[in-house]
Amino acid sequence: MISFENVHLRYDTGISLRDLNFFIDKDEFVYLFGPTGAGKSSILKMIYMDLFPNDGQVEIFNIGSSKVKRKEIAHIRQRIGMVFQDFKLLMDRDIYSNIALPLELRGLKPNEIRSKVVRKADEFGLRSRLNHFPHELSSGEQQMVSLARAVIDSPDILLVDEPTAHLDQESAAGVTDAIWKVHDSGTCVVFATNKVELPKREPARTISLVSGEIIIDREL
Amino acid sequence: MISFENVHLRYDTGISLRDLNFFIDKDEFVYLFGPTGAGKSSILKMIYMDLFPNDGQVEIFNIGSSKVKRKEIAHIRQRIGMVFQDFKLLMDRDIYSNIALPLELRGLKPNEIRSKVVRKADEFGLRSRLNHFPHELSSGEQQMVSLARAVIDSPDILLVDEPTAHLDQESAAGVTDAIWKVHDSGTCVVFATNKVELPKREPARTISLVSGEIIIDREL
Amino acid sequence: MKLGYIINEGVAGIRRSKMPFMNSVFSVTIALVLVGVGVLFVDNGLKYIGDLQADYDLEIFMQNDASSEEIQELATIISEYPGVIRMDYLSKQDAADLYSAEFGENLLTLLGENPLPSSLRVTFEENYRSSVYIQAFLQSMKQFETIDDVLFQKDLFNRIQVIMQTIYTIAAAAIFLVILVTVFLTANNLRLMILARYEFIEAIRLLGASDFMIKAPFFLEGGILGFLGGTFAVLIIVGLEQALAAFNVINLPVRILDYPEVILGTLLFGISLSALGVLKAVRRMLRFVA
Amino acid sequence: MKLGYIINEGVAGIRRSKMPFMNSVFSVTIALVLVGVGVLFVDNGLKYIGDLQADYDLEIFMQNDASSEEIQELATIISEYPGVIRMDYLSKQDAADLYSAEFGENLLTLLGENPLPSSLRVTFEENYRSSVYIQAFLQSMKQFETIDDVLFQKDLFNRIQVIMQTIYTIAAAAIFLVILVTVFLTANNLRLMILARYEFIEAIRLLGASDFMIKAPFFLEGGILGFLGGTFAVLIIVGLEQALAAFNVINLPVRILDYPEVILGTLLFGISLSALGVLKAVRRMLRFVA
Ligand SMILES: Nc1ncnc2c1ncn2[C@@H]1O[C@H](COP(=O)(O)OP(=O)(O)OP(=O)(O)O)[C@@H](O)[C@H]1O
Ligand SMILES: Nc1ncnc2c1ncn2[C@@H]1O[C@H](COP(=O)(O)OP(=O)(O)OP(=O)(O)O)[C@@H](O)[C@H]1O
Ligand SMILES: [Mg+2]
Ligand SMILES: [Mg+2]
Repeated sequence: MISFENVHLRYDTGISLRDLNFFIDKDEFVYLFGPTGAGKSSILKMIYMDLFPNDGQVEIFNIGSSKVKRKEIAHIRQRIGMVFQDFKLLMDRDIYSNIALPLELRGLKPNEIRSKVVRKADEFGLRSRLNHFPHELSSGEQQMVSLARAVIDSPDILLVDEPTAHLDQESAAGVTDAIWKVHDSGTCVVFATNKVELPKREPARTISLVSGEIIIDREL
Repeated sequence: MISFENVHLRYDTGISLRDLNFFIDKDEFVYLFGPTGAGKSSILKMIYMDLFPNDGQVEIFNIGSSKVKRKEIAHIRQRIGMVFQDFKLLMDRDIYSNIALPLELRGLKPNEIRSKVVRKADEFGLRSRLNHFPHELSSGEQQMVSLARAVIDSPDILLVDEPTAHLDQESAAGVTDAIWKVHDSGTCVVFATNKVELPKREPARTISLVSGEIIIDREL
Repeated sequence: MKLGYIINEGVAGIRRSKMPFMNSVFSVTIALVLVGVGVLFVDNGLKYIGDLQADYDLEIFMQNDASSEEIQELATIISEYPGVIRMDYLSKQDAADLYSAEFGENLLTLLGENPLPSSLRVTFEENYRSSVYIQAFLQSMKQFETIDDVLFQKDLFNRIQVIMQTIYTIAAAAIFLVILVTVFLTANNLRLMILARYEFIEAIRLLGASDFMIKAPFFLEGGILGFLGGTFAVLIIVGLEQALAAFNVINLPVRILDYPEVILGTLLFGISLSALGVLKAVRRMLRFVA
Repeated sequence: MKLGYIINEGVAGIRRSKMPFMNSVFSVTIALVLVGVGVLFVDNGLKYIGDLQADYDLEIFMQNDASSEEIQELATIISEYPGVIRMDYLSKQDAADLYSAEFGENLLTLLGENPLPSSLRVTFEENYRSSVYIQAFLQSMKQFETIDDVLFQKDLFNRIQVIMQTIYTIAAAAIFLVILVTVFLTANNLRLMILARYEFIEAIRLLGASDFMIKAPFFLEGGILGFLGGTFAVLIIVGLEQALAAFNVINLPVRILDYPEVILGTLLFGISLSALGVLKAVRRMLRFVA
């Protein structure tokens, strides 16, 4: 499903990710663990092909990064749900439209969209906020919306980048539970975090990064 | 220094903060603790007068929110350092200029500015990143820059909103240490967080909020 | 089904960024109004001067003793001469009346007889109005004995010709400039409008929208924008014409309402200008974010 | 010291957002070029038509037997008549030469004698050029016996008068419209430029910048913008004039380079338009974020 082969990524600043090799299967749950600046977000960006390696090859759904076409990138992303570290919510539309967006892009019928969105909003405790705008939500609440949007279209892969950064313990536990549930329903999950408690509490395969290099790749 | 008297804040969404009463002295360190959506950021906004109460009075440096003039707000803010939850870094200037901005606004001499910025960058491990742009930094690194900018002008009050959200344990410890040091040098600090570990590890007066109301106000 | 999204999004885009959208609409309106007013200005100016020139083309004075059959015969010949578009006959009486009207004195009571000759005023079609052609015509008139004199104000004629050409040239240059400029300004405005949607484009691209799905709503929005701009432009031009007429400043001989194809052209130009301008801006933005 | 910040920031602002800045510069340039070309167009057009009218004002034909003293005397009287700006004497010989030149036949060899009278061409100052005033002049000329006939093409005269007024009116309206429109477009462009700095303004406001510290660099930036726009505009207009001259299309009687005050005015208009436009946009933005 996701394969990194001898991947090197060099930024203009001189910072680089080196010799990344790993394979993630269809039904896996993988933590991407490392301190700030280790390269977690960079790896996620390569997975949804917003960033391409300078060397080596990233393969997603068996499509290689070196020969992927622009159109295919759109298709790949439609099968990936993504919780961005900075949410990337659309400030000029309400929570409902934000969550509905992936479904609208897929061309679902309005009433189908409505029932799915409402169901998901209930699940994430956002039902009463559907008509509000992102700036009317606290950071933690925005993070919830971002997660709801990521999973609304039942993606094959779910990428989450520090999804609990702005959440209190209780909400964070709720969100990680929700992500585990998504995984249980058959979705491959890559979960970037710098909090060592998470892999400790809910153990799973953990790829540990330190300044751009993988130092451990096993269950913690 | 900071005084809230019978403060009520009502948002259009129906959400509100009710009957806030507290006083923070010149040399205090106060945690603002509460789950996501409790109202921490809203209180900080009222302190730097970006938001005004619907009822009651907020007084900062003995200037009341009900009769403050536009000019005075600018002066008040010049004496407050602020780490925003979403950083609010300027994307089109490099880290150096971002950190230097408050000094430039005060009209310091260029070489004075340079020495101060470099010293602070050293302190926060940002020395090698001064010529980079915010988008070239990881979220955690951006959070560090935001903090460096907040304290560069030795403010009388330091407001920090979830300053460790995107930091790993080690960096987070470094940052909280740095904030404590700022406090020790005589600055009043208000520290908003949803992490109960923080007040537990470094005890201080803690104002606990739940859905817009203060439930506890004492050292935890 | 995706058509639903495109239409929804295109219309919603307008609602969500009313200010930049209306800015762009006005920009298009202004572009089209400037072009339209320019064209009408030149058209009307030329027509005026052309009319003036036509009046002064050529006057043929008959011998005082020419019989009405002779005049009739000559009139037929002249009116069949190639390029002659109009011919007016002024009888001796007409001439005397004109004189009275102009100078306030009655010639007949003054002199007891009418010394003024009857005359034919000849107007040439625009394409034939060159002084060489008219001189050839004069040459061929020499054979008629019934003609006493011919008045062709060659000097004035040429002068008007020069004015017309000058106005043509300058006005054409000015209009060309204005079109260039307004198209540029409008394109700019559309680009800034799209720039303001940077976050939106960036976000839905990351959510897996194909280039087509990103562009299509904007294209639609551009089309609506152009249609509105064009409609406003036509209304404003008509309004200006009405205002000029109402204040009796001048009675325009050429009006936009008489030319449905001009109205249609204005609309189509507005629509394509906007839709393509928006498309180009989005394409550039996509190259940038990719 | 804060002056340093304002200047730095004003210049840096340009560097940081080159595209919107250059957009705005071009927008100002275009505004000023349109205004300038419009003014020159009208000025030149009116001068042309005025010249034409001046030539056709009035021609006074002398009796064939008028002595040169009599003519001299009359000439003095006429040239002292209020409003007469020019008077040209055409001797019998001049008239014959003109005839030959125009019709290619030598009158003297044809007839043996010169039937053409000598004449005086009288031109009135622009302010006196009304047909009522000229008719009064004609009346007072009646007393001179040496005058045989007076040619005043009242009809043509009035017609040219109308054309001039029409062009004046339409052109003034058009130029006014163009100025309005370009000022509006430019203000818009500046607003969008400021809109693009939303994050910056929001951020430094939160860092404690006073309104003055926020506005001042933008004001400076606006001034620079306007100065550049004005300079480009003057260069373009001069270029256009040169081009017209080079291609021999027409020789403009009125040129911008002859009027340093117009150049200065253009620059000042550009600078104040931009600086105030930017200031207004920032002020609006501040009201919005506050
Ligand atoms: N566009 C870029 N240009 C240059 N350097 C970059 C860029 N993006 C990231 N970097 C650098 O690459 C390194 C890895 O960044 P990345 O964002 O992947 O870290 P991260 O593990 O997600 O950190 P965090 O936990 O703070 O989000 C960092 O040192 C960062 O400064
Ligand atoms: N501009 C606004 N309009 C309407 N409601 C708002 C607005 N800003 C915040 N709120 C609501 O007020 C409540 C408190 O928000 P606030 O941002 O202060 O919470 P917080 O304690 O900072 O939460 P977090 O830890 O998630 O940042 C939330 O429920 C939020 O949705
Ligand atoms: Mg990251
Ligand atoms: Mg908050």
